[in-house]
This record gives sequence, C-alpha cells and structure tokens, in this order.
Amino acid sequence: MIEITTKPIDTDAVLRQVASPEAGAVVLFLGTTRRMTDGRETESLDYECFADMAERKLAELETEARRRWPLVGCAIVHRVGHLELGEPSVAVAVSTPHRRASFEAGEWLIDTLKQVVPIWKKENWADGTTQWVHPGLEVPPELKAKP
Amino acid sequence: MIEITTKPIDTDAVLRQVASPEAGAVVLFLGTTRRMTDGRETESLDYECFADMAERKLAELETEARRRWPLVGCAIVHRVGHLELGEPSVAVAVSTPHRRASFEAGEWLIDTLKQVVPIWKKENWADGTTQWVHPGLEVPPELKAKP
Amino acid sequence: MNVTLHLFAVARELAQSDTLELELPEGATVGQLREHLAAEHPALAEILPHVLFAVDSEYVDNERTLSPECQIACIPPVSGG
Amino acid sequence: MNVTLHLFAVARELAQSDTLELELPEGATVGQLREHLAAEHPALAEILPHVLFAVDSEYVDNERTLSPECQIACIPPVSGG
Repeated sequence: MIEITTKPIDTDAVLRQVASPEAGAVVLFLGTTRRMTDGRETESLDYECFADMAERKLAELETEARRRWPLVGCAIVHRVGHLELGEPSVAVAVSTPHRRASFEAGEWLIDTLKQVVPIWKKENWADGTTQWVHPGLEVPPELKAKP
Repeated sequence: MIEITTKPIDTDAVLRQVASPEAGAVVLFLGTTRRMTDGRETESLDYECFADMAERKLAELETEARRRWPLVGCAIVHRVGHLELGEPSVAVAVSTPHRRASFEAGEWLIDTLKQVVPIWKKENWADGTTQWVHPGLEVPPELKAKP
Repeated sequence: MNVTLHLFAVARELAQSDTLELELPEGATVGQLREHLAAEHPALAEILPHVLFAVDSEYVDNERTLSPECQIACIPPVSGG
Repeated sequence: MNVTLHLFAVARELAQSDTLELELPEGATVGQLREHLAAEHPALAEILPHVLFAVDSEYVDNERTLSPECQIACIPPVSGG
C-alpha cells in the first residue's frame, strides 16, 4: 500500500493494512512535525511532492524491501500540504514473521525514502520566515524572509 | 505508561500516549499472534504473568531506556489471558526528537522485555495439544498433550 | 521457617498448584530451597536447573538468604512479548 | 527542440514558475540542459550544482539524451519523511 495524501494519516488503517496472522511482528514508524529544530521554533510545515515520481519511487522502495526482507505487509503513506505541529507527515509500517526484520526493514524504508523520494518540506518558522529544506543546499537568503 | 491488561490493546491510545510536538519520530512495535511456528500451526495463545514483578520490570525497562536514549514518550502494554490469531500481545511505543533513537530504543525494549519480564506464553496448537513456551527448557512431553 | 513459593506456567502445572508451602531451615538460602524442592517435589526436578528465583519481585542468586516475610517466586524461562 | 522542465520547491520559487519552456539543440543531454539553465536562468545558477534531474520519473545523469517527449524534472535535494 503506497499512498500520497493531503488528508491526515489514519494510522489505524495503516496498521490494519499490514496486520496478518502470518506475521509475528509489526513495526510502525511515524515522522511527526517537531517544534524545535537546531534551536529554532517551527510553527507549521508545508510538504510538496512530484507526485508521479514520488509514488513510483515509493513503490520501488516497497519492492526492494520485499526483496531484502520477508515482509508480509508493507504500507507507506506520505502526507503533503499543510501540517500543524505534532501531526504525522509519514507513516511506514511493515509486518514480518519475526521482529528483527520488521525493525530493519522499517528503518531502511524511512532512511531511503528520505534520500530518494521527491518530496520537499518547507519550514514555517515561528518568527514568520519560511524556508525550504534542501539538505546540502544553502538556500539563498532572500527566500527565507517573507514580507 | 506501563500496563498489563486482559483487554485487547488499543494501539491508537498507545500512540496518543507518546505523541508530542517535541518528538519528530515515533516507533511502535506490535507483537502479534502468528499462525505458524517452526512448521506447527497455532490456534490461539494464552499468556500468564507474575503481575507485581512484571509491572515492576516493565517500569525498570522504561527507566533504563530513558537513561540510554532521549525519549519523549514511552509506553509498554502487554496483554495477558487468551489471544486469538493476529491479535497483538504486546505494544511498545517510543517517541524521540530524531528517528534513529526511536528504532534503537524500541528494539532494545522489546528484546529486553522478552528476556526479563515474567510473562509466559502457552501455545494452543491446532492439533489440540498445548505447550508452555520456555526458551531453553525442554518441556516434559506428558504436558504437551491434553486429553 | 515456613515460606510460600509462587509458581507460574509449566512450574505451576507440574506442581499442580500455584503455590507451595515449604518448611525450610531458619535463614535458608535459595540454593537450599532448590535442594529442598528437588528432594520433596520431584515433579519440579527436571526444570529446576533452568528456572530462576525472585524475591520480592527481584531476581536473586543461590546465595540469597530467605525469610518468612519474603515473597518468593519460581520463574521458568520467560516467553512474553 | 522545445522541452518542458518541471520545477519544485526552492527551484520553483527561484524561477517563479512551476515549469520552464526551454529551447535546446536536437538530442541535447542533461549536461547541456544544465549549461542552458545556468546561462538563461541565472536565478537557478546557484542551486544547479546541487540538483538532480529526472526523466520520466527516473533519476538520470548528465550524459542522458533528451527528447521533446520526455517528462523532465529538476529535483532539488529532497526532504520528505
């Protein structure tokens, strides 16, 4: 189950998606909107995606994870649009016969998602400025402040 | 939040327990009743615990996990009594500012729980026999078969 | 002295009871408790080398001294989770 | 040939548009696309060394040849999750 949605993530539905009597372990990862980043306060976030490619990349991640681990269920849901503090932006859930594989696969999926899936986050800082987050790229300062 | 309960585990309540705007990551582990174990089919499970000590050990696990990782939230719920296939027997949820710590703490908690917390599982096999699970202990055969 | 031993899981089923009332010498250790059980409760003999004991909800070793006020439990290998 | 470049996040904001219509030589490569952008769209020059390009939803390198039918996207460093 791969989904990109503008609606709040239904974690219960995500868990139901991977639940199975063939699995002894489920790992769910939620990425949530954190208040403080490097000493700066976030008020909200906006996520933007390149939808076609993001869905394709997410599906590739599931395929690769299924090749590496004996996944029974796998669900990845990413929310885009405007998110308030504390809300989940991403949910990754896997189920496997034994627990080690669930932890490994869950962590690999979120790590790899963050490296390759074309989704971007914009910080709306509490001081009123905004900033696209592009790791390794120094964003031109004139974009940081919004009139 | 430490709980031993005979009721079905409310995973949504567990997640709400650890959710926080101070956390950027949540990891939830669910141990679920698996159909097949070493080629044998399970029909259901019964869990028994030494309640006083189990709650104390679970609280010690939370304390130790908080010493090792910067946990924002931590919740461990273990169900006891009769469980049908697919039902969660245990839920471990943690939240942390960054994701690596959530995966590490979640896995350490369930690994350590399985080693030290006085809770026991009885397999009700599909062939009508039952068997207490005691790793490293060869259960006397006369207990395996129930008339 | 008289002590109560709490039993769980396979130990409870082997003893056919969830507690055993035991008469031990004053100041007996967990090691002596093990010897007593092996002699007086042969149904438990086979699993004794594999079980731990807890006193007042803490795991203890064979040197631990017991008293009648202790809550003593026999803990077969655990399988929660 | 004319191609359409899709822009996202900071690239979109710098270009003040979510697409750019570009005129490139027939059979141009992604490397030539980069040179063209640096010359014709100086607002993007600063970030170009840090962006990837995708053709038909796959990351490609600078040697990749483009055609007018390609769906071409500029992918700044991603930050989903």
